[in-house]
Amino acid sequence: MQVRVQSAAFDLGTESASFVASAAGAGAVVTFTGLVRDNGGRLAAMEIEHYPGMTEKAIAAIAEQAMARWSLADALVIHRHGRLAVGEPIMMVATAAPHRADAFAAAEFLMDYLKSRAPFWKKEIGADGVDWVAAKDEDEAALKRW
Amino acid sequence: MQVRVQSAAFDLGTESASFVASAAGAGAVVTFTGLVRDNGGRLAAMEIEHYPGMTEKAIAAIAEQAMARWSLADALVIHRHGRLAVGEPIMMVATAAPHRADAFAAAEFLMDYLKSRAPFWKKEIGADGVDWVAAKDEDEAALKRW
Amino acid sequence: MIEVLYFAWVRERIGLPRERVQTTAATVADLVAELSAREERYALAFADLASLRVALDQELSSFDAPLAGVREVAFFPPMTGG
Amino acid sequence: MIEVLYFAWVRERIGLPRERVQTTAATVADLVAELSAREERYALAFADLASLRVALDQELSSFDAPLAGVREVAFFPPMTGG
Repeated sequence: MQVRVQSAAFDLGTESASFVASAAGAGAVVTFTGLVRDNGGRLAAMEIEHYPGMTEKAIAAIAEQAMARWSLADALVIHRHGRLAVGEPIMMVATAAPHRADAFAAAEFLMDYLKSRAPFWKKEIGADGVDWVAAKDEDEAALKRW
Repeated sequence: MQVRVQSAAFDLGTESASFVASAAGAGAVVTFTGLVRDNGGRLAAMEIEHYPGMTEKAIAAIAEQAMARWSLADALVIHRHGRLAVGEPIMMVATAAPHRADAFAAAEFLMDYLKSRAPFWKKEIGADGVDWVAAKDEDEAALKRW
Repeated sequence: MIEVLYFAWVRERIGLPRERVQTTAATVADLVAELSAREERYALAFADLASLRVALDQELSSFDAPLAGVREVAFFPPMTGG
Repeated sequence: MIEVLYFAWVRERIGLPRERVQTTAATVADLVAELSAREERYALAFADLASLRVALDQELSSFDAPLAGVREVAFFPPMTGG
Protein backbone atom coordinates (compact mmCIF):
# COMPACT_ATOMS: atom_id res chain seq x y z
CA MET A 1 0.00 0.00 0.00
CA GLN A 2 1.41 3.37 -1.00
CA VAL A 3 0.09 6.86 -0.15
CA ARG A 4 1.69 10.02 -1.53
CA VAL A 5 0.57 13.60 -0.88
CA GLN A 6 2.59 15.98 -3.01
CA SER A 7 2.57 19.28 -4.88
CA ALA A 8 4.67 17.89 -7.74
CA ALA A 9 2.96 16.70 -10.90
CA PHE A 10 2.89 12.97 -11.60
CA ASP A 11 2.49 11.00 -14.78
CA LEU A 12 -0.38 8.50 -15.00
CA GLY A 13 1.55 6.37 -17.49
CA THR A 14 4.67 6.08 -15.34
CA GLU A 15 2.69 5.44 -12.17
CA SER A 16 0.43 2.86 -13.81
CA ALA A 17 3.37 0.98 -15.31
CA SER A 18 5.26 0.76 -12.04
CA PHE A 19 2.11 -0.17 -10.11
CA VAL A 20 1.38 -3.05 -12.50
CA ALA A 21 5.01 -4.18 -12.36
CA SER A 22 4.83 -4.40 -8.56
CA ALA A 23 1.42 -6.12 -8.56
CA ALA A 24 2.76 -9.38 -9.97
CA GLY A 25 0.30 -12.22 -9.54
CA ALA A 26 -2.77 -9.99 -9.59
CA GLY A 27 -5.15 -10.58 -12.48
CA ALA A 28 -6.92 -7.22 -12.40
CA VAL A 29 -5.67 -3.65 -12.08
CA VAL A 30 -7.99 -0.62 -11.96
CA THR A 31 -6.79 2.98 -12.03
CA PHE A 32 -8.74 6.20 -11.58
CA THR A 33 -7.27 9.58 -12.46
CA GLY A 34 -8.86 12.94 -11.69
CA LEU A 35 -7.91 15.84 -13.96
CA VAL A 36 -8.54 19.58 -13.74
CA ARG A 37 -11.51 20.17 -16.07
CA ASP A 38 -11.71 23.44 -17.95
CA ASN A 39 -15.44 23.93 -17.24
CA GLY A 40 -16.16 25.14 -20.74
CA GLY A 41 -13.08 27.37 -20.87
CA ARG A 42 -13.99 29.39 -17.76
CA LEU A 43 -11.36 27.88 -15.47
CA ALA A 44 -7.78 29.19 -15.42
CA ALA A 45 -6.37 27.09 -12.59
CA MET A 46 -7.26 25.17 -9.47
CA GLU A 47 -5.75 25.63 -6.05
CA ILE A 48 -5.89 22.79 -3.55
CA GLU A 49 -5.41 23.41 0.15
CA HIS A 50 -4.91 20.53 2.55
CA TYR A 51 -4.27 19.79 6.21
CA PRO A 52 -0.68 18.49 6.44
CA GLY A 53 -0.47 15.62 8.87
CA MET A 54 -4.16 14.82 8.92
CA THR A 55 -4.23 14.33 5.15
CA GLU A 56 -1.69 11.48 5.18
CA LYS A 57 -3.35 9.85 8.19
CA ALA A 58 -6.86 10.09 6.73
CA ILE A 59 -5.80 8.63 3.38
CA ALA A 60 -3.81 5.82 5.01
CA ALA A 61 -6.86 4.93 7.13
CA ILE A 62 -9.12 4.87 4.04
CA ALA A 63 -6.64 2.71 2.13
CA GLU A 64 -6.29 0.30 5.06
CA GLN A 65 -10.07 -0.06 5.17
CA ALA A 66 -10.05 -0.93 1.47
CA MET A 67 -7.26 -3.50 1.95
CA ALA A 68 -9.19 -5.09 4.83
CA ARG A 69 -12.50 -5.17 3.03
CA TRP A 70 -11.53 -6.51 -0.39
CA SER A 71 -9.07 -9.13 -1.51
CA LEU A 72 -6.41 -6.73 -2.83
CA ALA A 73 -2.81 -7.40 -3.79
CA ASP A 74 -1.95 -3.68 -3.56
CA ALA A 75 -3.38 -0.16 -3.53
CA LEU A 76 -1.92 3.23 -4.42
CA VAL A 77 -3.18 6.76 -3.70
CA ILE A 78 -1.49 9.90 -4.98
CA HIS A 79 -3.09 13.30 -4.25
CA ARG A 80 -1.66 16.69 -5.14
CA HIS A 81 -2.04 20.07 -3.46
CA GLY A 82 -1.09 23.60 -4.48
CA ARG A 83 -1.79 25.31 -7.79
CA LEU A 84 -2.75 23.12 -10.76
CA ALA A 85 -3.31 24.15 -14.38
CA VAL A 86 -6.26 22.97 -16.51
CA GLY A 87 -5.68 19.44 -17.79
CA GLU A 88 -3.19 18.50 -15.07
CA PRO A 89 -3.77 15.36 -12.99
CA ILE A 90 -5.11 16.11 -9.50
CA MET A 91 -4.94 12.64 -8.04
CA MET A 92 -5.03 8.96 -8.84
CA VAL A 93 -5.87 5.68 -7.16
CA ALA A 94 -4.86 2.22 -8.34
CA THR A 95 -5.97 -1.16 -7.06
CA ALA A 96 -4.69 -4.64 -7.89
CA ALA A 97 -6.68 -7.78 -7.09
CA PRO A 98 -7.05 -11.38 -8.22
CA HIS A 99 -10.54 -10.58 -9.56
CA ARG A 100 -11.99 -7.56 -11.35
CA ALA A 101 -14.99 -7.05 -9.04
CA ASP A 102 -12.70 -6.44 -6.05
CA ALA A 103 -10.40 -4.12 -7.98
CA PHE A 104 -13.34 -2.02 -9.22
CA ALA A 105 -15.18 -1.91 -5.87
CA ALA A 106 -12.06 -0.92 -3.93
CA ALA A 107 -11.17 1.84 -6.43
CA GLU A 108 -14.70 3.30 -6.23
CA PHE A 109 -14.67 3.07 -2.44
CA LEU A 110 -11.32 4.88 -2.27
CA MET A 111 -12.62 7.62 -4.57
CA ASP A 112 -15.87 8.08 -2.62
CA TYR A 113 -13.96 8.43 0.65
CA LEU A 114 -11.25 10.69 -0.75
CA LYS A 115 -13.95 13.03 -2.10
CA SER A 116 -15.61 13.63 1.26
CA ARG A 117 -13.30 12.40 4.03
CA ALA A 118 -9.77 13.45 3.09
CA PRO A 119 -8.99 17.04 4.18
CA PHE A 120 -8.58 18.76 0.82
CA TRP A 121 -10.36 21.92 -0.32
CA LYS A 122 -10.48 22.99 -3.94
CA LYS A 123 -10.60 26.59 -5.10
CA GLU A 124 -11.39 27.44 -8.70
CA ILE A 125 -9.58 30.39 -10.21
CA GLY A 126 -11.51 31.46 -13.26
CA ALA A 127 -12.60 34.21 -15.57
CA ASP A 128 -15.64 34.81 -13.35
CA GLY A 129 -13.58 35.12 -10.16
CA VAL A 130 -12.30 32.87 -7.43
CA ASP A 131 -14.54 30.35 -5.67
CA TRP A 132 -14.22 27.51 -3.20
CA VAL A 133 -15.75 24.37 -4.68
CA ALA A 134 -18.81 23.39 -2.65
CA ALA A 135 -19.14 19.81 -1.45
CA LYS A 136 -21.85 17.97 -3.37
CA ASP A 137 -24.75 16.21 -1.67
CA GLU A 138 -24.30 13.34 -4.12
CA ASP A 139 -20.70 12.82 -2.93
CA GLU A 140 -21.85 12.56 0.68
CA ALA A 141 -24.68 10.25 -0.42
CA ALA A 142 -22.19 8.05 -2.32
CA LEU A 143 -20.65 6.99 1.02
CA LYS A 144 -23.90 5.32 2.06
CA ARG A 145 -23.44 2.46 -0.37
CA TRP A 146 -20.38 1.11 1.48
CA MET B 1 -13.47 5.53 -29.55
CA GLN B 2 -10.65 3.13 -30.31
CA VAL B 3 -10.76 -0.68 -30.57
CA ARG B 4 -7.61 -2.76 -31.14
CA VAL B 5 -7.42 -6.55 -31.42
CA GLN B 6 -3.81 -7.64 -31.63
CA SER B 7 -1.33 -10.38 -30.77
CA ALA B 8 1.41 -7.87 -29.90
CA ALA B 9 2.02 -6.94 -26.27
CA PHE B 10 1.04 -3.45 -25.15
CA ASP B 11 2.22 -1.30 -22.28
CA LEU B 12 -0.40 -0.06 -19.80
CA GLY B 13 1.72 3.00 -18.98
CA THR B 14 2.13 4.10 -22.59
CA GLU B 15 -1.51 3.43 -23.46
CA SER B 16 -2.81 5.21 -20.34
CA ALA B 17 -0.63 8.25 -20.94
CA SER B 18 -1.72 8.65 -24.55
CA PHE B 19 -5.39 8.03 -23.67
CA VAL B 20 -5.31 10.76 -21.01
CA ALA B 21 -3.51 13.13 -23.38
CA SER B 22 -6.28 12.69 -25.97
CA ALA B 23 -9.09 12.97 -23.40
CA ALA B 24 -8.53 16.69 -22.77
CA GLY B 25 -11.45 18.27 -20.97
CA ALA B 26 -12.51 15.07 -19.20
CA GLY B 27 -12.28 15.17 -15.43
CA ALA B 28 -12.20 11.44 -14.81
CA VAL B 29 -10.29 8.60 -16.44
CA VAL B 30 -10.70 4.94 -15.43
CA THR B 31 -8.55 2.10 -16.74
CA PHE B 32 -8.86 -1.63 -16.26
CA THR B 33 -6.08 -4.04 -17.16
CA GLY B 34 -6.36 -7.82 -17.15
CA LEU B 35 -3.12 -9.76 -16.62
CA VAL B 36 -2.28 -13.45 -16.93
CA ARG B 37 -2.36 -14.74 -13.34
CA ASP B 38 0.02 -17.50 -12.36
CA ASN B 39 -2.66 -19.45 -10.43
CA GLY B 40 -0.29 -20.32 -7.62
CA GLY B 41 2.58 -21.16 -9.95
CA ARG B 42 0.66 -23.84 -11.87
CA LEU B 43 0.21 -21.82 -15.07
CA ALA B 44 2.93 -21.70 -17.72
CA ALA B 45 1.14 -19.68 -20.39
CA MET B 46 -2.25 -18.74 -21.75
CA GLU B 47 -3.43 -19.12 -25.32
CA ILE B 48 -6.27 -16.97 -26.57
CA GLU B 49 -8.24 -17.92 -29.66
CA HIS B 50 -10.62 -15.46 -31.28
CA TYR B 51 -12.96 -15.10 -34.24
CA PRO B 52 -11.33 -12.61 -36.63
CA GLY B 53 -13.92 -10.27 -38.07
CA MET B 54 -16.59 -10.94 -35.48
CA THR B 55 -14.26 -9.93 -32.63
CA GLU B 56 -13.73 -6.40 -33.91
CA LYS B 57 -17.44 -5.98 -34.72
CA ALA B 58 -18.60 -7.30 -31.34
CA ILE B 59 -16.21 -5.05 -29.40
CA ALA B 60 -17.10 -1.99 -31.48
CA ALA B 61 -20.81 -2.66 -30.82
CA ILE B 62 -20.17 -2.98 -27.07
CA ALA B 63 -18.11 0.22 -27.01
CA GLU B 64 -20.78 2.10 -28.99
CA GLN B 65 -23.40 0.98 -26.47
CA ALA B 66 -21.21 2.37 -23.67
CA MET B 67 -20.72 5.69 -25.50
CA ALA B 68 -24.50 5.99 -26.02
CA ARG B 69 -25.41 5.07 -22.47
CA TRP B 70 -22.97 7.20 -20.46
CA SER B 71 -21.64 10.68 -20.92
CA LEU B 72 -18.16 9.70 -22.13
CA ALA B 73 -15.48 11.82 -23.76
CA ASP B 74 -13.70 8.71 -25.08
CA ALA B 75 -13.30 4.96 -24.69
CA LEU B 76 -10.51 2.53 -25.57
CA VAL B 77 -10.47 -1.27 -25.77
CA ILE B 78 -7.34 -3.32 -26.49
CA HIS B 79 -7.58 -7.13 -26.46
CA ARG B 80 -4.82 -9.55 -27.31
CA HIS B 81 -4.92 -13.05 -28.81
CA GLY B 82 -2.29 -15.76 -29.25
CA ARG B 83 0.14 -17.08 -26.66
CA LEU B 84 0.71 -14.97 -23.54
CA ALA B 85 3.19 -15.56 -20.72
CA VAL B 86 2.31 -15.25 -17.01
CA GLY B 87 2.23 -11.62 -15.92
CA GLU B 88 1.61 -10.25 -19.42
CA PRO B 89 -1.33 -7.91 -20.02
CA ILE B 90 -4.26 -9.64 -21.76
CA MET B 91 -6.43 -6.63 -22.39
CA MET B 92 -7.35 -3.18 -21.18
CA VAL B 93 -10.24 -0.78 -21.30
CA ALA B 94 -10.10 2.94 -20.59
CA THR B 95 -12.95 5.42 -20.25
CA ALA B 96 -12.87 9.22 -19.97
CA ALA B 97 -15.84 11.22 -18.72
CA PRO B 98 -16.67 14.54 -17.11
CA HIS B 99 -17.67 12.71 -13.89
CA ARG B 100 -16.27 9.69 -12.12
CA ALA B 101 -19.54 7.74 -11.82
CA ASP B 102 -19.88 7.58 -15.62
CA ALA B 103 -16.23 6.61 -16.13
CA PHE B 104 -16.48 3.77 -13.58
CA ALA B 105 -19.86 2.47 -14.76
CA ALA B 106 -18.82 2.44 -18.42
CA ALA B 107 -15.54 0.63 -17.65
CA GLU B 108 -17.36 -2.05 -15.64
CA PHE B 109 -20.00 -2.42 -18.35
CA LEU B 110 -17.30 -2.85 -21.02
CA MET B 111 -15.56 -5.48 -18.90
CA ASP B 112 -18.74 -7.42 -18.20
CA TYR B 113 -19.63 -7.52 -21.89
CA LEU B 114 -16.11 -8.36 -23.07
CA LYS B 115 -16.05 -11.30 -20.64
CA SER B 116 -19.14 -13.01 -22.05
CA ARG B 117 -20.00 -11.43 -25.40
CA ALA B 118 -16.73 -10.92 -27.27
CA PRO B 119 -15.62 -14.06 -29.16
CA PHE B 120 -12.45 -14.96 -27.27
CA TRP B 121 -11.63 -18.35 -25.74
CA LYS B 122 -8.86 -18.82 -23.23
CA LYS B 123 -6.80 -21.97 -22.86
CA GLU B 124 -4.54 -22.49 -19.87
CA ILE B 125 -1.27 -24.27 -20.46
CA GLY B 126 -0.04 -25.48 -17.12
CA ALA B 127 1.87 -28.09 -15.16
CA ASP B 128 -1.35 -30.13 -14.81
CA GLY B 129 -2.08 -30.11 -18.54
CA VAL B 130 -3.96 -27.99 -21.02
CA ASP B 131 -7.50 -26.79 -20.40
CA TRP B 132 -10.03 -24.48 -21.95
CA VAL B 133 -11.18 -21.95 -19.35
CA ALA B 134 -14.87 -22.51 -18.58
CA ALA B 135 -17.23 -19.55 -18.67
CA LYS B 136 -18.35 -18.58 -15.16
CA ASP B 137 -21.98 -18.33 -14.15
CA GLU B 138 -21.10 -15.16 -12.24
CA ASP B 139 -19.83 -13.53 -15.45
CA GLU B 140 -23.10 -14.28 -17.23
CA ALA B 141 -25.01 -13.05 -14.16
CA ALA B 142 -22.99 -9.82 -14.13
CA LEU B 143 -24.66 -8.79 -17.41
CA LYS B 144 -28.04 -8.64 -15.72
CA ARG B 145 -27.20 -5.46 -13.82
CA TRP B 146 -26.99 -3.37 -17.01
CA MET C 1 -23.19 -23.63 -49.73
CA ILE C 2 -22.55 -22.31 -46.27
CA GLU C 3 -19.23 -21.58 -44.53
CA VAL C 4 -19.16 -23.33 -41.13
CA LEU C 5 -16.58 -22.29 -38.51
CA TYR C 6 -15.59 -24.03 -35.29
CA PHE C 7 -13.72 -22.49 -32.34
CA ALA C 8 -12.00 -23.64 -29.15
CA TRP C 9 -12.90 -27.19 -28.04
CA VAL C 10 -15.55 -27.48 -30.76
CA ARG C 11 -12.79 -27.00 -33.33
CA GLU C 12 -10.58 -29.52 -31.50
CA ARG C 13 -13.32 -32.18 -31.28
CA ILE C 14 -14.32 -31.83 -34.92
CA GLY C 15 -10.70 -31.49 -36.00
CA LEU C 16 -11.30 -28.62 -38.39
CA PRO C 17 -11.32 -24.83 -38.04
CA ARG C 18 -13.79 -24.37 -40.92
CA GLU C 19 -15.43 -26.13 -43.85
CA ARG C 20 -17.90 -25.48 -46.64
CA VAL C 21 -21.13 -27.36 -46.21
CA GLN C 22 -23.76 -28.15 -48.85
CA THR C 23 -27.04 -28.10 -46.98
CA THR C 24 -30.73 -27.46 -47.31
CA ALA C 25 -31.19 -27.16 -43.53
CA ALA C 26 -33.88 -24.63 -42.65
CA THR C 27 -32.57 -23.75 -39.19
CA VAL C 28 -29.35 -23.93 -37.18
CA ALA C 29 -30.79 -26.91 -35.28
CA ASP C 30 -31.40 -28.71 -38.61
CA LEU C 31 -27.80 -28.08 -39.64
CA VAL C 32 -26.56 -29.42 -36.27
CA ALA C 33 -28.66 -32.57 -36.82
CA GLU C 34 -27.24 -33.04 -40.33
CA LEU C 35 -23.64 -32.61 -39.13
CA SER C 36 -24.16 -34.86 -36.09
CA ALA C 37 -25.47 -37.63 -38.36
CA ARG C 38 -22.26 -37.48 -40.45
CA GLU C 39 -19.68 -38.79 -38.02
CA GLU C 40 -19.05 -39.53 -34.36
CA ARG C 41 -16.75 -36.50 -33.88
CA TYR C 42 -19.57 -34.15 -34.93
CA ALA C 43 -22.08 -35.96 -32.72
CA LEU C 44 -19.66 -35.60 -29.79
CA ALA C 45 -19.04 -31.90 -30.42
CA PHE C 46 -22.76 -31.17 -30.65
CA ALA C 47 -23.84 -33.53 -27.83
CA ASP C 48 -24.79 -30.74 -25.41
CA LEU C 49 -26.25 -27.72 -27.16
CA ALA C 50 -26.65 -25.89 -23.83
CA SER C 51 -22.86 -25.64 -23.68
CA LEU C 52 -22.63 -24.21 -27.19
CA ARG C 53 -23.21 -20.84 -28.78
CA VAL C 54 -23.83 -20.00 -32.42
CA ALA C 55 -23.18 -16.91 -34.52
CA LEU C 56 -24.79 -16.24 -37.91
CA ASP C 57 -22.80 -13.94 -40.17
CA GLN C 58 -20.79 -12.89 -37.11
CA GLU C 59 -23.77 -12.00 -34.92
CA LEU C 60 -24.73 -14.08 -31.87
CA SER C 61 -27.92 -16.02 -32.63
CA SER C 62 -29.86 -19.06 -31.44
CA PHE C 63 -30.31 -22.67 -32.53
CA ASP C 64 -33.86 -22.11 -33.74
CA ALA C 65 -32.84 -19.25 -36.04
CA PRO C 66 -33.50 -19.74 -39.81
CA LEU C 67 -30.51 -20.17 -42.15
CA ALA C 68 -32.05 -18.50 -45.19
CA GLY C 69 -29.56 -16.01 -46.64
CA VAL C 70 -26.87 -16.85 -44.10
CA ARG C 71 -23.33 -17.23 -45.51
CA GLU C 72 -21.33 -17.96 -42.34
CA VAL C 73 -22.26 -20.08 -39.30
CA ALA C 74 -19.91 -20.39 -36.33
CA PHE C 75 -20.15 -22.84 -33.42
CA PHE C 76 -18.21 -22.30 -30.19
CA PRO C 77 -18.37 -22.66 -26.40
CA PRO C 78 -19.44 -19.72 -24.18
CA MET C 79 -16.94 -16.90 -24.63
CA THR C 80 -14.22 -16.19 -22.08
CA GLY C 81 -12.82 -12.78 -23.01
CA GLY C 82 -11.59 -10.02 -20.75
CA MET D 1 -3.55 26.14 25.60
CA ILE D 2 -4.99 24.64 22.47
CA GLU D 3 -3.79 24.95 18.87
CA VAL D 4 -6.68 26.05 16.62
CA LEU D 5 -6.40 25.67 12.83
CA TYR D 6 -8.61 27.11 10.10
CA PHE D 7 -8.82 25.94 6.48
CA ALA D 8 -10.31 27.14 3.19
CA TRP D 9 -12.97 29.87 3.54
CA VAL D 10 -12.95 29.57 7.34
CA ARG D 11 -9.27 30.57 7.25
CA GLU D 12 -10.04 33.40 4.83
CA ARG D 13 -12.92 34.78 6.92
CA ILE D 14 -10.99 34.66 10.17
CA GLY D 15 -7.84 35.90 8.48
CA LEU D 16 -5.52 33.40 10.16
CA PRO D 17 -4.36 29.86 9.34
CA ARG D 18 -3.80 29.00 13.03
CA GLU D 19 -3.54 30.44 16.51
CA ARG D 20 -2.97 29.34 20.08
CA VAL D 21 -6.04 29.80 22.23
CA GLN D 22 -6.22 29.94 26.03
CA THR D 23 -9.54 28.37 26.88
CA THR D 24 -11.44 26.44 29.52
CA ALA D 25 -14.16 25.39 27.05
CA ALA D 26 -15.49 21.94 27.84
CA THR D 27 -16.66 21.08 24.32
CA VAL D 28 -16.03 22.16 20.74
CA ALA D 29 -19.36 24.03 20.78
CA ASP D 30 -18.20 25.97 23.87
CA LEU D 31 -14.96 26.90 22.08
CA VAL D 32 -16.94 28.06 19.04
CA ALA D 33 -19.12 30.23 21.32
CA GLU D 34 -16.03 31.75 22.97
CA LEU D 35 -14.37 32.53 19.62
CA SER D 36 -17.60 33.90 18.12
CA ALA D 37 -17.95 36.28 21.06
CA ARG D 38 -14.46 37.70 20.39
CA GLU D 39 -14.94 39.48 17.11
CA GLU D 40 -17.29 39.81 14.15
CA ARG D 41 -15.01 37.83 11.78
CA TYR D 42 -15.21 34.79 14.08
CA ALA D 43 -18.97 35.16 14.47
CA LEU D 44 -19.26 35.26 10.66
CA ALA D 45 -17.04 32.25 10.12
CA PHE D 46 -18.99 30.21 12.67
CA ALA D 47 -22.46 31.51 11.76
CA ASP D 48 -23.65 28.23 10.23
CA LEU D 49 -22.24 25.18 11.99
CA ALA D 50 -24.05 22.84 9.59
CA SER D 51 -21.65 24.03 6.88
CA LEU D 52 -18.59 23.36 9.05
CA ARG D 53 -16.61 20.31 10.07
CA VAL D 54 -14.25 19.89 13.00
CA ALA D 55 -11.24 17.64 13.59
CA LEU D 56 -9.74 16.97 17.03
CA ASP D 57 -6.09 15.97 16.96
CA GLN D 58 -6.49 15.28 13.22
CA GLU D 59 -9.51 12.99 13.51
CA LEU D 60 -12.96 14.06 12.28
CA SER D 61 -15.20 14.75 15.26
CA SER D 62 -18.38 16.61 16.18
CA PHE D 63 -19.30 19.91 17.82
CA ASP D 64 -20.54 18.26 21.01
CA ALA D 65 -17.24 16.40 21.57
CA PRO D 66 -15.31 17.19 24.79
CA LEU D 67 -12.00 19.07 24.53
CA ALA D 68 -10.31 17.44 27.53
CA GLY D 69 -6.80 16.34 26.49
CA VAL D 70 -7.13 17.70 22.96
CA ARG D 71 -4.09 19.61 21.65
CA GLU D 72 -5.22 20.54 18.15
CA VAL D 73 -8.66 21.63 16.91
CA ALA D 74 -9.27 22.33 13.21
CA PHE D 75 -12.31 24.01 11.65
CA PHE D 76 -13.05 23.74 7.95
CA PRO D 77 -15.84 23.42 5.37
CA PRO D 78 -16.89 19.99 4.04
CA MET D 79 -13.94 18.43 2.24
CA THR D 80 -13.66 18.41 -1.55
CA GLY D 81 -10.87 15.98 -2.33
CA GLY D 82 -10.56 13.54 -5.19
